[in-house]
Amino acid sequence: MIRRIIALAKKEFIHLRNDWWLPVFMLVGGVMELMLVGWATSRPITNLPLMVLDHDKSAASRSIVIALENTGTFRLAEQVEDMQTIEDALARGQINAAVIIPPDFAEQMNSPTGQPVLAVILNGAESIPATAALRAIEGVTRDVGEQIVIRRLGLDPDQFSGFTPRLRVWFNEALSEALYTTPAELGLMLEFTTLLFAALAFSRERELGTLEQLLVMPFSSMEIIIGKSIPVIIVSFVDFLLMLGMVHVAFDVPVRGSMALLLVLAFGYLLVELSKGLVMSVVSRTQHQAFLLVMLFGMADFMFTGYAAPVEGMPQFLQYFANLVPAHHWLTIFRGILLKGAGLDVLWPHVLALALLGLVIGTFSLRFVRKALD
Amino acid sequence: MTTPIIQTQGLTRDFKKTRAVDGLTLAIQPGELFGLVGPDGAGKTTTLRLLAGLLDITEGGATVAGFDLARQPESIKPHIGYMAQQFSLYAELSVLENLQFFAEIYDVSPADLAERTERLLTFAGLTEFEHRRADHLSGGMQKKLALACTLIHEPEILLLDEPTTGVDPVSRREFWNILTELHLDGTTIIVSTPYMDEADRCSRVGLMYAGRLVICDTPQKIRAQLHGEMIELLPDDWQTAKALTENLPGVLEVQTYGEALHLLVDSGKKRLPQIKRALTKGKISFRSARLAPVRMEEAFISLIRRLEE
Amino acid sequence: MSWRHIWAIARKEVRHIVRDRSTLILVLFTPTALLLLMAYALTVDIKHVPIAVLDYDRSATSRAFIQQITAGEDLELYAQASSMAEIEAMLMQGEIKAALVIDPNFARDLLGMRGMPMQVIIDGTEPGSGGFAVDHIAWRAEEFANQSLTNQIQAMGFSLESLQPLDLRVRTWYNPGLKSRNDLIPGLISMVLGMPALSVALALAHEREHGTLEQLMATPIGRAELLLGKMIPYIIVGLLNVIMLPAFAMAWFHVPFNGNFPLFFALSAIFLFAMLSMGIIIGVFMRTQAAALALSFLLIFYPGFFLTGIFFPIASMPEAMRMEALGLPGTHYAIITRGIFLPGIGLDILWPYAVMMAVLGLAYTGVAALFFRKKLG
Amino acid sequence: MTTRPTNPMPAIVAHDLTKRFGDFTAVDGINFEVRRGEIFGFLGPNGSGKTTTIRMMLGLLAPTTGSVEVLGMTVDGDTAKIRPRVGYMSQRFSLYNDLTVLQNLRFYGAAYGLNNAELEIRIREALDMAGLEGRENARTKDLSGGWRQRLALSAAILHRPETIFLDEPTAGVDPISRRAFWDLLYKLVAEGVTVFVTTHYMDEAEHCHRLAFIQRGRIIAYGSPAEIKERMMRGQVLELAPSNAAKAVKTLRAAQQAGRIPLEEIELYGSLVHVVAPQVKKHQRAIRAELQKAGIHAGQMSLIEPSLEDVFIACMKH
Repeated sequence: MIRRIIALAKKEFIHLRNDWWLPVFMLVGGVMELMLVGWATSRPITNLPLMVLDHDKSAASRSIVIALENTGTFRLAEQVEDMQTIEDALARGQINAAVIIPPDFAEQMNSPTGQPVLAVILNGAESIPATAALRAIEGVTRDVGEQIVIRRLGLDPDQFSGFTPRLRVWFNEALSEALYTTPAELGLMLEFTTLLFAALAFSRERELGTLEQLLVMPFSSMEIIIGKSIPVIIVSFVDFLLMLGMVHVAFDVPVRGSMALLLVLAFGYLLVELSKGLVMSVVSRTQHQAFLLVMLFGMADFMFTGYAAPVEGMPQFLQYFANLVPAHHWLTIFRGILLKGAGLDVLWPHVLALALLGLVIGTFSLRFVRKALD
Repeated sequence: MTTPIIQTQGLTRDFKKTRAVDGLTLAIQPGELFGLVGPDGAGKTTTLRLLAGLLDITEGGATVAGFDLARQPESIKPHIGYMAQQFSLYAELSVLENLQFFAEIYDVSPADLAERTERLLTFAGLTEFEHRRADHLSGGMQKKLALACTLIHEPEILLLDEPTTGVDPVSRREFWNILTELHLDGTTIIVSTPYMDEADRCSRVGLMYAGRLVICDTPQKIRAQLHGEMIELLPDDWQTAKALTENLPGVLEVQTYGEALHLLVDSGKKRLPQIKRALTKGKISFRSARLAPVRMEEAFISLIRRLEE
Repeated sequence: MSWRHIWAIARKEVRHIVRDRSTLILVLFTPTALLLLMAYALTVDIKHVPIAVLDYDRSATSRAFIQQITAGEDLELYAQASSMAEIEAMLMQGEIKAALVIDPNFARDLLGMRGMPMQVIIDGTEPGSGGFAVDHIAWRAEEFANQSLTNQIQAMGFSLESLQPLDLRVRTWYNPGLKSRNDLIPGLISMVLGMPALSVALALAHEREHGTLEQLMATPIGRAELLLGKMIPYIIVGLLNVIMLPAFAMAWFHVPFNGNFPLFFALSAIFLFAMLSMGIIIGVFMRTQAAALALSFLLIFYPGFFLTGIFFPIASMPEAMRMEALGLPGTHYAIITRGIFLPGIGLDILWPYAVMMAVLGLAYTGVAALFFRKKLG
Repeated sequence: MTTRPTNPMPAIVAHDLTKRFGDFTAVDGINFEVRRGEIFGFLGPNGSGKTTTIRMMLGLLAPTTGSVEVLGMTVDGDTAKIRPRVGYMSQRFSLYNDLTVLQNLRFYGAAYGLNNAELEIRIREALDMAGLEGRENARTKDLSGGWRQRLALSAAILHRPETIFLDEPTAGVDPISRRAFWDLLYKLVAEGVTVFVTTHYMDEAEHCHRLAFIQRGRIIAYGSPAEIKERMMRGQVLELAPSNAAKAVKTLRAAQQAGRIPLEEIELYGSLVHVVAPQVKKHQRAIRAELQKAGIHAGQMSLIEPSLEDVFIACMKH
């Protein structure tokens, strides 16, 4: 039995070696995606083109503009003289924001009860940079405002602590988004790689017509399933380790918890996804269909992982449903071990859920695939 | 003598490691039914692909239908019909749709199309299946449809690469009837085949070996080149009879055919009595032993064996 | 170039798609399904963020403050903690995304106008929810400070506005309320319209795998005719999606469409041509369907997500990446979709992007035709 | 008829074997028996039910009614016991195209549980038989069609099965390999192996010990080639060597269509013509006269033995 399984696994590896582009593209694609995610999220949004229409042209108005530039979020595209230019530029999408300073800005600022106006126009057609621009402008006005308040009320600047909370970020002190996004992305890559390779296992032999020969050989269906799964497991796991090393080196992603626990649970999760992939593989008549199923199911899982958007914001029934998605528990476990240094004592509810789901999915898959093969 | 419709001069094609076609020089007259035979890997498929303009020529040259193969491969294409070895129709399209597709590619006018479609469908015996999808046809019907598709533009030259592989005898015979019709109408046909009885149906046969054209002649003349004659023996126990006759003098080869044995001997008249005597002496009973006609297959095998030596 | 040849290839391809029910459904509806999933996955409104509070002050003021921040749907008070250890445990478990720690002298400092000493701790592994909690608390804090300090300030002879001396008047054009769905969904349309490009790459590789390409090579059909003929059905499929996707976005997600639909349709056709050219290149170079699919991810989907400026502003990219982004039809198309959906701008502004896409499409088709030879081996 | 000692237990017994797919009956209550140590040919046109029958014998398809026994075991129950003892070569796809020759053989050997020493010896033999020495490391997809078939067969018999099922094993194989292949089958048969083979190629059917002709799911002829020829062939074949064969065919076909000569078939064989009809000798004079009229010299005429293919076609036409 072992010999036959090894023979089958060996054959699968030769396929992989011959079709080297598949694992290589998966790995290159994975690394590329992680790099892009890490890069795109590790740096704040900068360099947004900003237009300023300064009617005041005073020291105070200039200092506001300089403060805006100093945030790094903006790049001063132009100092303009009329509204028309701003309107045009906004319509063309050339700028993300424009600041208009009224003629009495300095005057109002210096009067003890005055309220200087700062008008901002945001380009809502690009909400992500517009939001970043708004945050930056609010930050600057808050600082300026505080200084005015201190001065006007005659407070002690040394004692004044401000009306905003002090922020502390746990598990990710530098609030590096890469630290948060790359592990999440990596956790998902494990899912996609496993699903994709598993989905290929049978659909490919079926399309090429060799499945029939395999079935008349003295393999039991269990042997076929194991033999076909071994390379998927090895490739996916190696892929996972390589990417883990990559994000550690490139983005300083730590493994704060137990490495052994992480590997064991990653392996367990991989088996769950493998079971799903094999079901997709036997229901597909062609590789094309198998791929599209992976795309659709993978995307649906992505919704419930809480990576892109928190599950708490979803309607109640979807939140319950999220608990039935293995990827949801896996991502919590993965990030917990990596960033929080959590152990089994903390993660046990998710581990238990994953184990139960795995048991149900695995049993179903095994029954289903065996039936399909017999 | 007319000008050849296909003329190759030292035609050579190399793949990475191997020379598939090696200095092929061949002239084919219009209207010939030319059979290309040879062992597997001899270069038959490569030759046909070269003539269809599907491969670059490494060395040498050729003209097909008056065009230079290296310089004007696209000008040749309207004049030829090419049928690849593997199934190459559109499986999802119906019989009619496949025909219509190729007609449009070959710029057959719609007026001609209707008339030709009807004729070809009758010709190929596919009229009642015209709306069936190509992948729901039997193997033989698929081959006939593929042939009909290559005929839709009435090409002067047909290049057919093992067109009857995997086709049952009835369909095969029908297929050859179609080819015979075309041949009688003056179409030039080059057909490669692994089946020697098909080679027998050609007006001329070229035998390829290791990329080279070794023999090119009429089937009768090739058969005549066989050294030796054939004795057909029907023993009661072929295994012992085989063991015995194999070692007799003058017996070049013994081939089993079910319960019968075919013995290739240097001279039939001389060996037949000797063999009968030897069998009687060896107490091996047999129902009959007689001289039988040499078939193309034997001629071919004997030739190749000689080449291999 | 013969239109009859192109038409023959195109019609065959349409039949190919239409005959296989599952392929037809997948080709037609996968873009919409992906748009739905991605739009949900990427733009769920953050609500009900669970937080814990550790109140060292235990004053009426601090209790009022806690009351105020947890009112509404945004934050949810998960627990009142009594020690930092408890908070730590809850953050570790992932039960809360943020915690508010109110300093012992909170009420005293506030009334003394020295500030509001408090601290927000967020889970750095969930910066989305955490950041939202911080912003929400800061906003409520300012409000709360204004209310509680009203009397004192007025007594000092200042108006209420004096506490917020800079009047920031923000107007958001084209997308009031800055709803991310309104611009992300038009952006995502450019992403999901990459699916027809994948299909055409697979269709070409399929024809090679199954031997029908050899047959076509032996016919007088021109290379450009063959490639264009293969593209047309997927342009049609794509254009059907160009109608379905905005309709779906408007009906399901209530995204406004302020521009001119015929213009959108026409420019989408140019975009599809450019995308399909990329698909054709993949199909020309790759010998098997699986290889074509893998390369499509690398050349179409990943860059489509990260480099076309849908999520990450092109202005913030380094020079090299910005150049690469310019080579992607999706970059230009994302500008067009958002421009037509929201500001409703016209061709007078969008023409350079349209020209750019057309140039890219022609260039890619040229490359494909250059490398696609009617030869085997 | 045969003096060889035969194993009394048949290798394969099909009993009222029937398979329906919806309304379509692919195999319609067939009965046959394959003796141990014989080559049994299963012939029929495309779509007659050959492949369906093989699939039922291998346990890939369950019969609708009836049963089949292979090596004394009912196929329904213990396929796991049967499979190691049989070999199967499917019509087209029994090899992995991206694997090399050696890799394919190794996989087959290991799948059937051969140990390494054994495997190496068998692989050498197989390569020798297939004439693939020196090409061990060639990708299977780069081999020509004939070579692929040879390799597939070598792989199917690598584990020395007691019964082998070959589904059109020599389609597209050149005559030399075909001969080598049959030599090998005879060697195996001499060792007691049973061979069940489907083929289209009638020349090959002559190699079989016994045959069954199947048409539309039913067996229409069953017996040794000689028996079948005797029983089924109604026509005789006359070979002509006329001065202009092409014109002779046209002339004779015209005469046949006009009803002047009752010939069943007129075939062109290069420069020869074959005509088929019952008691064809009777028409010799009419043929000669008809050709004379068209200015063709009829040349030598001789009665030749009908091939099994002629018989097969005659059978199918009824």
